[in-house]
Amino acid sequence: MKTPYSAFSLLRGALNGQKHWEPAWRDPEPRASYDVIIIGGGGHGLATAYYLAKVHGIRNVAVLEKSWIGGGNVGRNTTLVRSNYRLPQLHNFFEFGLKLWHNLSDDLNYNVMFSPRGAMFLGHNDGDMIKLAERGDAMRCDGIDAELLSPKQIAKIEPLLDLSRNARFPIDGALIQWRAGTARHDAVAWGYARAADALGVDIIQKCEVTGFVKDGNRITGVETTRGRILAGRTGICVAGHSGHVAGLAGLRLPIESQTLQALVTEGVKPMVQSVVMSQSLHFYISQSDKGGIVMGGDPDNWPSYARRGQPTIKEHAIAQAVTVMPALSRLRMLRTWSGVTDMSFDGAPIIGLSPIDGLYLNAGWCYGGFKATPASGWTYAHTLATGRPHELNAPFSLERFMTGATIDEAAVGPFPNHR
Amino acid sequence: MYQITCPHCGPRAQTEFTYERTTDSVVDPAGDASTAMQALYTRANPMGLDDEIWRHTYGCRAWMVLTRHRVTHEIHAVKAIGPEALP
Amino acid sequence: MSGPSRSATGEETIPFTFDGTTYHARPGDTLAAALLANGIGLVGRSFKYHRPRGIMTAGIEEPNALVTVGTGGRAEPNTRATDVFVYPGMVAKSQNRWPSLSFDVASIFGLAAPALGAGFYYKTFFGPAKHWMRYEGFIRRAAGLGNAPTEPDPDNFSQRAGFCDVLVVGSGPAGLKAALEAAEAGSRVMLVEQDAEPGGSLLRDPDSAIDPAAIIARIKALGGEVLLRTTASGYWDHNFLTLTQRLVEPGAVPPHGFAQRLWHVRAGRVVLATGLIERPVPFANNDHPGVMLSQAVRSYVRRWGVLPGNRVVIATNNDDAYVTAQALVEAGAEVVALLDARASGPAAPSGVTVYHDARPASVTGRKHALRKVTAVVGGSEQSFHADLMAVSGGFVPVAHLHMQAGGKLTWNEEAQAFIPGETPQACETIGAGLAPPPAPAVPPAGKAKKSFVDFQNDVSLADIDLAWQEGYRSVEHLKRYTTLGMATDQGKTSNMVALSRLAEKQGVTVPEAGLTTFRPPFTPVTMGLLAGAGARNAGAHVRRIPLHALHEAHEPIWQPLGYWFRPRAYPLGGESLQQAALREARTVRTIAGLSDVSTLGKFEVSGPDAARLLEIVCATTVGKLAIGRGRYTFMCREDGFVNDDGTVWRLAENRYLLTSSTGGADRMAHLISYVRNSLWPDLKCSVVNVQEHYAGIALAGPRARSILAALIGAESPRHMGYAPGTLAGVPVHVLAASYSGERAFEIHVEASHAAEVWRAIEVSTRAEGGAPYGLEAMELLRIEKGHVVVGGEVDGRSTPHDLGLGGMLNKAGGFIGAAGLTRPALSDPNRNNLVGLVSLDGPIPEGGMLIQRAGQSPQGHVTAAARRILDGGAIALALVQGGHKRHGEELIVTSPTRGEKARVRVTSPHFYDPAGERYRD
Amino acid sequence: MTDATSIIALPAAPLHALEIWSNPMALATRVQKALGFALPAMNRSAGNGSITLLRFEPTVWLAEGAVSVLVDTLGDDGALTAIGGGIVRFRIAGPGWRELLMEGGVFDTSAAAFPVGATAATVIDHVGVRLHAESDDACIAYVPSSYAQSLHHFWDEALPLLAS
Repeated sequence: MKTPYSAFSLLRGALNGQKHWEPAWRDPEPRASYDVIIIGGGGHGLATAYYLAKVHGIRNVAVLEKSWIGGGNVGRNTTLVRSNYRLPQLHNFFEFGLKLWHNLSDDLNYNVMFSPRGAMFLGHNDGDMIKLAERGDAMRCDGIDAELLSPKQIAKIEPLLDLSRNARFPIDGALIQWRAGTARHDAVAWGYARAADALGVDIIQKCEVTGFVKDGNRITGVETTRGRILAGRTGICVAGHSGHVAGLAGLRLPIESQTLQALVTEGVKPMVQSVVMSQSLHFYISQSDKGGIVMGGDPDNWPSYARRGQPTIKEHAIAQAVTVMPALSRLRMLRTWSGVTDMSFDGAPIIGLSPIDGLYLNAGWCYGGFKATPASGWTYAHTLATGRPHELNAPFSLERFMTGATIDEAAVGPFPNHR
Repeated sequence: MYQITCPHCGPRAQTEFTYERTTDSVVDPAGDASTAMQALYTRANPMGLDDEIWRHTYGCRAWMVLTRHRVTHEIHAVKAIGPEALP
Repeated sequence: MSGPSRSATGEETIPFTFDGTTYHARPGDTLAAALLANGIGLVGRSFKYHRPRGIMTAGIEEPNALVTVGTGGRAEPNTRATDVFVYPGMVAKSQNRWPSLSFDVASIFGLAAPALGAGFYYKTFFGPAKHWMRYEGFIRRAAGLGNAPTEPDPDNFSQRAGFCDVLVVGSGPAGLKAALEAAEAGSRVMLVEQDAEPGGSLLRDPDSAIDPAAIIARIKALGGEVLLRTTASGYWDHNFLTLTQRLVEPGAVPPHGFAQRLWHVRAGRVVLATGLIERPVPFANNDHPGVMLSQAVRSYVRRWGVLPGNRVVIATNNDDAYVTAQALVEAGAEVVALLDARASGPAAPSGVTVYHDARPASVTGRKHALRKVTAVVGGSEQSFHADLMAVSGGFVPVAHLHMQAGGKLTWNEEAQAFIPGETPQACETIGAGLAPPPAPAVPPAGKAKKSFVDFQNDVSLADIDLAWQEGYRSVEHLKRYTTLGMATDQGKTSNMVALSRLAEKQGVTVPEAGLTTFRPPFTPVTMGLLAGAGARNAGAHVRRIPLHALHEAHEPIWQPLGYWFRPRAYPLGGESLQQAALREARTVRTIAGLSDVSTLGKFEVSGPDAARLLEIVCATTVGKLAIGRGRYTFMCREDGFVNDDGTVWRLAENRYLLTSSTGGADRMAHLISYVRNSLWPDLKCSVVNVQEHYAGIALAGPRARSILAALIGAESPRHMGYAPGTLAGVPVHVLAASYSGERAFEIHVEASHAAEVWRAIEVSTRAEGGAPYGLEAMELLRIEKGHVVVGGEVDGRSTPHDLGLGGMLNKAGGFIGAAGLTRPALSDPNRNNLVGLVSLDGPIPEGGMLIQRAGQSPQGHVTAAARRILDGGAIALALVQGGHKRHGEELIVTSPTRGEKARVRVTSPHFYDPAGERYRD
Repeated sequence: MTDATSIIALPAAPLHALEIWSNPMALATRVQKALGFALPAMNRSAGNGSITLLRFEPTVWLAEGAVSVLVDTLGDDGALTAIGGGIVRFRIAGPGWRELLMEGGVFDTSAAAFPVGATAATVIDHVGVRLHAESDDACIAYVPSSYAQSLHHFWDEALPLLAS
């Protein structure tokens, strides 16, 4: 058993130069076969492995990661955690996740620094305020916290917002979810990895899947850069690279990968308390524990896997943030990076069976995957363990696009670049 | 920020252009429904070359097909589409 | 032991303040040079342990000397003292210390250092999230360095395009030569230099054969652009680079109102002459003020005439530091010892004792001034009294832009450095960056816990060892677990030192370990600069309607609609918005009113195939229209859901006018162009966007017909009829369309002549007792009539059948969305259908949820709430599951967020004149 | 600097979109006969005293001035549509017009890339504009009316930055 993390064990370490800590996860050689293979060592893949072992007792599991765990979107998002979606299938799914977030550090014995400091959508006109009230009412009717704020209440939480009436986008009010907030993204990947490894899951890095082993219409394993590995069930869980990996199995998904840019400023003393977003503008701002303002906006709306953004797209997001929070003007952007987002054709994820036996899908997270990590892991584990979707991910089937039961939160239809 | 060589205007900055869709996702309004839905809702989304419809929206407003690499962002070919135009 | 001082004589003429005390600097001094010249060694506090920090470098790689420069809305926190040139009245303040720089309470963290190794916070602070929030509040107050200003920024920031054949980055010897050659060859050249002076290394090691100022003048004479105080901060696709130019120094007042300029440059080819950054040396307390990089010490001595110390110990693993020893001696300082880790080296400069196989082990000091250096010389310890250390652990080629461009690196074993290799873009690296001097790896002496690698984030050699021990072994894991290289210097002086520790301790060769990803910007960039002109309007200009000034005279309440602003109501004598809207609506129901509808989407479609095109874009028939007739129509997306609606009119044999919603206008313009040019390029037709060519004036009400007839001197067209005419001497199109439910006409007129037409209509309407009406009244009218609106009932998730428009669908199909509509879920009886709601008690909250019983999940929501205009009583439109079959049913509308509720009965959405007698002929 | 760079809004003038959808060669010769000059090539302009044609699109010319002469030469191959109401023309004159038009832009308005007589459509400060290099010291900008005031302000504010 690994040495549990605790303040006491840290003090003990102060005396022995922290020599007693074991590696957080092993570095095993891949075995010939497993009950379940999960392709993708990001947040969702590692969470799925953890819940397979913990909830379903299935421990003969391998997580195959092509480079280093936590290197994909879980390592490069803007750390927002919330469940304030308008449509019930989405807000019920993310709310289930939010409840898991509230206890995740203790569950994993790894402090993921989940900080429920509130996430608010600003409204800039009557139309926005009606939409925010509608979203809030839909949430409250399904037992999820949501509260409308007046400009005065907003000023107490975020005094640096431009609340003047002659602002280009005046702030008429906001909808806040107090139980939402942020978390330390790397810690989520590492926490799930350490806990899954402790339950016997093999986490295999530097192991890229290059093809599938097929027997008729059944997937029986994968070809990798470290040899062939067989499996009873194989779960794709590679977010931005879903199109590519599913393509190796001959599947064409309703997904196009786009670049999502984010940035962080140099660290400053506390100036932003909660997470600030907007109903009609496209930016989101929060402040990390090291004092950097973390922000992002719309994705670059054309397909790319390059993890390299177009600068004026980022500049447009910054213009919106500086307009709404002028105090940002003289801070400096320290670093900007990009992730590859798997944009689904209605904006909702795809978690469930694929048309090929033994192969399962978890993809289509657009730019909202981080907040879904626990819920995605839990429901995907259920699907992989039982062969049937959990009630929470049943609506997010691949078939919905052909039946027409799409779940379109942004209500703009199939093309991610029209969003 | 790509430089896209518009068939009519020559090399221009990407902010003048808009991406529409891939050529294999064009839906023929008069075609049969299942072919249309396959075109609308399935993508190859390759980590390589693909043919994409773009428009020089803020330039000559014309449409074109780019053969573009989704990792290197190299644009291998540009083909004008649209009504017959005087040179 | 007097500490730093000015060595060369000269005039200190520029007054500035640091932490409230006034000092003087010389022209050309950086803040760092001026502080050193005035004997100031302590400048800040580190991030985690709040250890005292001095000035370590002379350039942009500075990790320690971070100050806030400027006041009010211009104050720039975290400014490197080495990257700001002093100007009269400059105000600089130290950061991250309380109560003062010399006595900082938070420095007690240092005492707990043994328990606070890398990643300690992942191992503790458990318990409910609320507990973590309490610890987090404390951590956040201790973290962060400077403070953001709280006043708005008074300055503007410029962004402009730049184009050149050759972009040269760096004006050192190699850059100057490359730029001159290109200019003389007739190329269009841009030369970019981040310093205030050209010359780069020449400013430290002058070469009589190269006169930077003369070369710069020659380049400019040949038409070249030379930008000083400008950093090439980002390298993007297709040789596109972003350059950040300081027009004035941080905090200074710009004469033309612009503090900085962002260049968006497309370069034919790029030449990177970005030189080298010197590596620090790890030993115990190597972060102590008074420990500086060797070339930095040389710069202060030779460029600014400043002696950072008088008794100097030099520690090196390469020959370059010998030149620093020479410079120090020439400036009158005493080089107490030159510690060379190598077995042998060049001849010792006169008066300097060189020790070989000698490595620094630790330093100590008193009151933040360096006092003693302890070294390991050939295995035995030796100490030296000194007030300055000049260290050199080798050199790192500046390969950031090369890597951002997608370049590769090759490993130079002799220099223990990565050298820029090939690159996929038209870009090459030249000069010192390709040939760093040899500098062997040297195992550090001294306690690992106190030997710092990342000076700003307090990451020590021990932290790197711990990360490896705990399994965080890829360089990306190492960086994120220890926060190495995540400070404002982004690892410029720490990344290579950390890699050599991995090689030394874990047997991982440096090229095998590799580097973390190089990301823009090269050095941090002001957010206001990236926002540019958009900092004041979020990059979204207000769009003015043609009659804006005329409406302004009526002092309306304005309402944003997308980026347009339209009159919402024209209150009279202190009326509230609702009172004004009700009066205006009643006036339209009883007499007549006029309203501005200019922002509607409008397209003039002409040619033999015009109708064919329209029957692809619209989901209803169009071709059946006779000349002079029009009809209501709507448009679907390819997935079958309704996304817009409008009217279409046949103006002539082959000319139609299509109107669509304001909100969907840009989207419709794009879709129609896609259908005409990309889908059906052979169609014989022209589509011209005339949204802004025509202003639109709606005249509605029982007397509208007679008012219009008098104005145009002809019979007004019948309902859904079109007629050209002349009004107030101006040619107009008259469309007999009703949105309000009254007989109504839309008069479309060329925008530049709209004012006289509006005035004529207004005079006639007022004469009958009518008045202008705004959007709010229009809402009351159209809701009572049951007309859907894009963005309300047309919510992007409803089918034509849901909205009661199924009957109008073109049976022949072939329209956009026809295929999508065949999917089964789109004809599921339990879909959300459009219904009317009549309140059984108070007002109905717009956006409220429809439930049967309390505590139930919603079965629909209210899309628009209003009241009966003449009779009173709250009504609403709503989308309800299976709504078409639930007329008569009683439901509850609840809005928990607003604490409002209402009992309602489901009805048809058409409350007023369902059969349309008011406008039938 | 003798005369500073200035931005002046010109009064409204008749502007039409001339579009050809079939038989482009035949229609081009008919138009040439009617006007006395050939339809200009892509991103070029041509004109006589009473009418100027500016080509920004492959199948559409912006016609400035009296277009009546063209009405009956189009037949069934093209159409004229009035669009003047939606456009405000600015004359940007003075030595700095090329530099000013690069502010907030992405198009190269240097003399080499945008010679006299050339036309180009691009985006400046998020607004789609069309440019016509009238002479070495003046350029006409065709700006959508709804953005005219905002863009005029944007250019005014940037004037002090021009290299003096």
